[in-house]
Amino acid sequence: MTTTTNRTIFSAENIDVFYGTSQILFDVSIAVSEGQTMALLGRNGAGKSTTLKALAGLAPPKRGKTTVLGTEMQRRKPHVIARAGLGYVPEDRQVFPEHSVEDNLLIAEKKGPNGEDYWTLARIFEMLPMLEPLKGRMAGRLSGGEQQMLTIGRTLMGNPVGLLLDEPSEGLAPVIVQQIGALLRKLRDMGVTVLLAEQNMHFCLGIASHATVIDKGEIVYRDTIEALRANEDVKARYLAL
Amino acid sequence: MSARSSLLRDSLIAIAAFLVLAALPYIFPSKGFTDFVVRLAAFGIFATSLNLLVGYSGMESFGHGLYFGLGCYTFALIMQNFAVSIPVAFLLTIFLSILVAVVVGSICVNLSEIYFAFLTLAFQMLLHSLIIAWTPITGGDQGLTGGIPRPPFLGIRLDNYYHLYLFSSGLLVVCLLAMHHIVQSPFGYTLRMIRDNVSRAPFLGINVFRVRLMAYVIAGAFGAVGGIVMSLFVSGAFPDFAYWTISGEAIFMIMLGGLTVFLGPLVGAVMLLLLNDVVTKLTSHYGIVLGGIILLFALGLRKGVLDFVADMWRDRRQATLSAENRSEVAASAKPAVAAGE
Amino acid sequence: MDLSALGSCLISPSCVITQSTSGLIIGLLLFLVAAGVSLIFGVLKVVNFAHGAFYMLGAYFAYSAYQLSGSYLIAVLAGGIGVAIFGVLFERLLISRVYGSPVLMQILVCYAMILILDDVVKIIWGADFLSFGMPPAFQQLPILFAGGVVPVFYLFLIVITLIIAALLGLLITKTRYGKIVRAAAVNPSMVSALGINTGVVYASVFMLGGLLAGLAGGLAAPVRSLTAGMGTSIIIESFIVTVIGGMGSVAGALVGSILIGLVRSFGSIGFPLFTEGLMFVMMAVVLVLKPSGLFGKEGR
Amino acid sequence: MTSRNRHAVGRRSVLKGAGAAAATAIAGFPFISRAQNKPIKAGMVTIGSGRGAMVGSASSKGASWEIEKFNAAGGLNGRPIELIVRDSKGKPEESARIAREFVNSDGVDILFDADSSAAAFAIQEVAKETGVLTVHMNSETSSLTADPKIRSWNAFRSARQGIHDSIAGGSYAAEVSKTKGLKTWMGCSPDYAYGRDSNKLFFEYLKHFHKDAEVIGESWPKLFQPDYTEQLTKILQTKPQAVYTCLWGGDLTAFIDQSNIYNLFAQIQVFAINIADYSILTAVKNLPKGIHSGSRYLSTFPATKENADWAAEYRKKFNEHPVNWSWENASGAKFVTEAIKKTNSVDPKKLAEAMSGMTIDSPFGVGGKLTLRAEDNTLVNYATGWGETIQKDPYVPDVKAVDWKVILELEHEWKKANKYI
Amino acid sequence: MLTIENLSKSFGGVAATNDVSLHFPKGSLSAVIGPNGAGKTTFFNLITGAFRPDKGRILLDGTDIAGLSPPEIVRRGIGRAFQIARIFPTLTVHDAILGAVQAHRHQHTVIGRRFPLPELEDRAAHVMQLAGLTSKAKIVSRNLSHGDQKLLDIALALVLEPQVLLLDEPTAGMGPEERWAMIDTVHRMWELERMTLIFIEHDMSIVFKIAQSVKVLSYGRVLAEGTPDEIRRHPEVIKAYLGDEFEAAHA
Repeated sequence: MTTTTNRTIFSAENIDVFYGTSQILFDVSIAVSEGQTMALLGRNGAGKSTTLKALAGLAPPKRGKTTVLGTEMQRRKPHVIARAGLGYVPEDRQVFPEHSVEDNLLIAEKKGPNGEDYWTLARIFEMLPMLEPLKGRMAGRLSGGEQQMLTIGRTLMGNPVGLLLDEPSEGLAPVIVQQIGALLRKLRDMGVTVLLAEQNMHFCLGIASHATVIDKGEIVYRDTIEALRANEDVKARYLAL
Repeated sequence: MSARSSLLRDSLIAIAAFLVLAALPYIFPSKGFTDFVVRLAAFGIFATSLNLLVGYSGMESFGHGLYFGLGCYTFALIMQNFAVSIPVAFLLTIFLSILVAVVVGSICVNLSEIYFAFLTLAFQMLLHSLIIAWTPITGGDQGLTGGIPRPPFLGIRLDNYYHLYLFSSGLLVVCLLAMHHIVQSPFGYTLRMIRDNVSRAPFLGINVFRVRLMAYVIAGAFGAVGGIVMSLFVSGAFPDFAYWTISGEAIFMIMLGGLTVFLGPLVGAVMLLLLNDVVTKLTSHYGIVLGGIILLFALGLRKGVLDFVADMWRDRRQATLSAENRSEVAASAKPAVAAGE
Repeated sequence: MDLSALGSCLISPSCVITQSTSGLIIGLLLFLVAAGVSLIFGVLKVVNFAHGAFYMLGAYFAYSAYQLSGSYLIAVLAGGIGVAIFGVLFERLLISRVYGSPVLMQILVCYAMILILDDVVKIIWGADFLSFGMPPAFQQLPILFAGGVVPVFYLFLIVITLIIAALLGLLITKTRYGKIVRAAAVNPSMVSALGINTGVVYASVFMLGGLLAGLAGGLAAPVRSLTAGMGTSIIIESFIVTVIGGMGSVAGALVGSILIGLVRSFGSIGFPLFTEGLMFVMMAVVLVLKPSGLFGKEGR
Repeated sequence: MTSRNRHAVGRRSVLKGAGAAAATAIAGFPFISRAQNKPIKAGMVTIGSGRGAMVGSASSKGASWEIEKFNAAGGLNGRPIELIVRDSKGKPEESARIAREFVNSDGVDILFDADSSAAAFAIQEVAKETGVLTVHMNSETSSLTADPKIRSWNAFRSARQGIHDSIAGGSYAAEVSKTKGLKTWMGCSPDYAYGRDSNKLFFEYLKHFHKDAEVIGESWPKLFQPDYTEQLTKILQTKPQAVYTCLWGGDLTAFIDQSNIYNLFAQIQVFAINIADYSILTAVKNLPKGIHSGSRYLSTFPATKENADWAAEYRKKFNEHPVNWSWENASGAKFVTEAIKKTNSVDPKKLAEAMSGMTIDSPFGVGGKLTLRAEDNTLVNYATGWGETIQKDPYVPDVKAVDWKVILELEHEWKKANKYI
Repeated sequence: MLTIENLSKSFGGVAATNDVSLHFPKGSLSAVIGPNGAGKTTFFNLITGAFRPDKGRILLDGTDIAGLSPPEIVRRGIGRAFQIARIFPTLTVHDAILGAVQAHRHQHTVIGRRFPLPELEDRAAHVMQLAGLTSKAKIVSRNLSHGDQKLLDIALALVLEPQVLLLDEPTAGMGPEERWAMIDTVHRMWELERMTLIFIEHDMSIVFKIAQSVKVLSYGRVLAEGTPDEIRRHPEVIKAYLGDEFEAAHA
């Protein structure tokens, strides 16, 4: 099982995020500790993606702070945050379509913030064996599921200490979603710290230990995922499942 | 739709504007002023016509100078070589410009962004090469010299500077009125739709090619009017009027003045012409001063002057609108009824 | 038009050799400038109208370095490195402030830069044209080859520009830097999220473009007269080249440049009064047949 | 210094070189600037930026120095001439605009056109319309004054003229051809009005004087073309015995530099009308020996003390060699100041009347005299000749002067042939 | 009535649509499902003329429309909305819909009059009402919420009074609540206007809830078609697309 300590790997504290003049996040706080897989659940437009983007530096908060390994990051550019150890996997995959699978991975190659160099091309292919025979293929020619695997692998190449995953199951056929689930379980078992944004609570059930529910830009619920599963009221009000 | 002006209101404004322009020389009795307004008419019509493409249709033409040059040369050549009246030469010039625009437009308008820009530029430079090479007709690089004859018509004597001033101001006002009417017509809104989302328009039954071609031809015809005014001002025609720099100047006028507001290009024309005249007068380091001022505008505002003003106003209005809408929705929100399971 | 002259040239080996080398030399120098234009457009989507002014600066930097050092090598390096630094400054201080603005706003900034640089050159180096002078090493008689005439200096230029082109090709396709640059062209925010500083990537692309243009200016200086405004004609040709080759494609820029060089050199025999027009005709034909250029990717 | 002088200096203090010189010319003599004596205003339209910037720099120096002398001698009853220089950026329409602005807004008394030939025609229209006294100081295009439809009573030319140069060049080239046995010729001139006219007329008069000459090819580089390789290789392919070119300025230096690496000058006799000008002679690093050139401006031709002194003083004053534009503009300004002195007025009609047919003492004339010919308001009797280059000063040691009688005779026939008379 | 016969289209040698034959009766409501890359969107693109088919026929009421341009096909009565809402960002909801109405009524190249043409306002109002956008008429489209943008996209297609309406993932990117609201709206439109409605959807609960008939595409071919119940049990569909877990979850 996972080794969860109380050490916070990354966090957001009381952040407000705006797109233009409209406020998307209201006083959002979330902290993920070492080895933990946290699900961030909510409906579409609830603010899940924005929370992840704020943590990754792609949607800088107007107020509040974000941290990675205790260092404040709210004013930092995305690449600084990535180098501090926070890896981001976007929801719409965003592979580099005209680069080969191998090049997609190599571009992202870097050591972790403390010199971690666990993830190599070989280890990625070991974990994602379906990618190895495709390594010379242009990423744009991969299927949606393969692309999703590739983006996760690509982010891992940067040896992050924490991982932000934005709806990895979105838009994929059920069979592929099952494969993604298996991959995430594997990562969890390796002790990777993950914040997983999802609409689909069922998908998170076997993966995440804790759940945070966001609605209309505000955090409305925090507990273990098992507790959430049992809480029909929260599910009905905020997840409507 | 209170914000939308009617043709009647526009016409009244136009008449008022013309009367003011007609009276101005009595207040500023300087030929320098009338000269300025005549040039402003040429560039104002030209830049606004380009903005029909750039601002309203999303077609960034780098080669609009083709029509300025064509208008200028055609009009001057007709007046020099045939004993026709000015209105006849005017109409013939517009007619020829339309013909050329139909041909060139048919080839260009289907191309996407940057390629459209460069192909239009190529056609303009072809005209320029032609003007330079076809010396016996065009005078080559010397330009058309010897002056343009100006037989009086309808009591208008264009060899008189005040008459030329009135004529140019009148054309400016009429052309702006006509172009404003066009952008406010159903056709004008079709242009906006194509500009906003060219891939959606065909699925609404819009023949994008045809609409774009119409816009291109209309802009070309008005561009030629700008050229005609310029040929009357310099009493000739020069290859520079068909060179890429003339398109560049129109683009800079649009960018300085603003492309989402109808009068933006005119304001930009005033700015660029004034800057040019003042800077040329004050310093021999024209480039540094003008370049510096342009940089200040481009980096300071990052949009045209009128765009800047309009955006501030628009943002505020939309913010209120969406706020109102949000509270409306919130008030009428029913508990979520899940239709499934 | 003189098609018979063109025909008799094409069957004479001496004429073909002479005109081909002249076409190559025009084309390859042009390539150094056009490659930068294409690269900058490909990665930053900026139509860098100021690139001709970069080339001019390269020539002037080289001129001054040659005056001081007497070494052509130092002069060319000074041109390249000087403009590379200038390119970075231009990107960081000016162009980076209009990323995300309409293309035309960026062009406005470039245009302002051209105005300023032409004036600055006039102030520093004077209004008169300057002549660099042929470095002594190249003051030799041209080589005769199958009746064709090939100047030693041009042979040198052809070789050196081809080497630069090859290095550039390797840099873009084979190195990690090149892969990052190409990735940043497609999806800069993703590149940034992977821990790569896109600001540095952008600045480096301007540096590379500046280096190439500066080298071109320095290399060409012995055979071109230096005046303020000398960048204008080369920028127009560079745009023709990039459009023909496909905006953003370095390989396309190479093919396009050589094509333009050959059109010019053989065109001056067949169409002496319309060589300029010929380039625009070629550009129009390519755009009509293949709107994205020879090596361009089909845009939607 | 009086307040008005400060004003005058302040407004134009940014003008470089010539402008500054003109300003000091006024400011240097405060005692003559009486308040009731407004300065005479002269507006100069010229090219101050881009590739033509050197035109403005040399032209304004030539004219301003002459004006300075006039002002130093007391001006017109104490009224100095104030020279205002503005940059047309090489655009004819801008030239026309500035000329109109000079007349309409600045109220200049005299218009100096030191712009390109194309601009000269545009300015000529302004001259006709406004009736201001105008001197074209740079345009060499013959029709500007030869064509009665274009000519105007109030506009003069103080520059050399294409037809004169072509006749001179043709007769000289014919002489050389006869001695060296040159039969096959080629032209390589810039593809614009001046280049085409000059090329055509040169060969016309070459054949006139030497019936065996044959033109076997032509190549037309663009104005300001950076690279002449394609033209050079074409010349090498065509293999003529001699080449005529009327390239000028930076284009000519690039052409010479590029010709050098093809070793062109060793194989072919080159007749380049515009080399013998210090701007070229001093700029080209490896000037080949034995190029035939027309005289543009040389301190050794005419070989008089006046001319040599003028050049030496000019160098001292501006720290650079005088060029063709320098003497043309100095002459233009001199004619105007002489006319002002003579008529004691700045009335354009009186001035024009005085200038028409006027002869002045000048270091640049044959026998020390220059004349503005009355019949067409253009300059004649200026020193013109041809010679062969050597690699260092005096660059063209032996200039053969061309006889003006021959020039004028053939010019007359040319005018008739063109139905100008 | 829409009938597809042997429709094929390849890109660079890869068949995106491979010999597809399908029939959609007049007034029917069908879903097209299939794994990513199955060729669903390509199939729509072929029907609407965005791509030209390599081979095959597309019969609308018996007339072959294959190879016609999108505007021509639209004018024959096939309307379409997109997976990612394609709207006109700077126009207000009202102006965009009115613009679509004037295009539909062949008034879009009128220059002599002013926008908006009063005689078209009724139709625009009706469509806004139908799509539930009336209260948002004056909002500039780019300021709309994601769901409203998708509604506007569908409304633009509705303007055309289509006989056949193609909706590409009308609920993509929506939360469950929004999803069902959207499906309600779509269903209501279908009931009111009685066009032939074909939609692509990933959410099987929606598909099985409202579709009369389901077509399953896989690797460009028709894998299966039938009623929701038939498809749910179809062994090949389960293997290729739905997966075992689906059956378990929906058992």
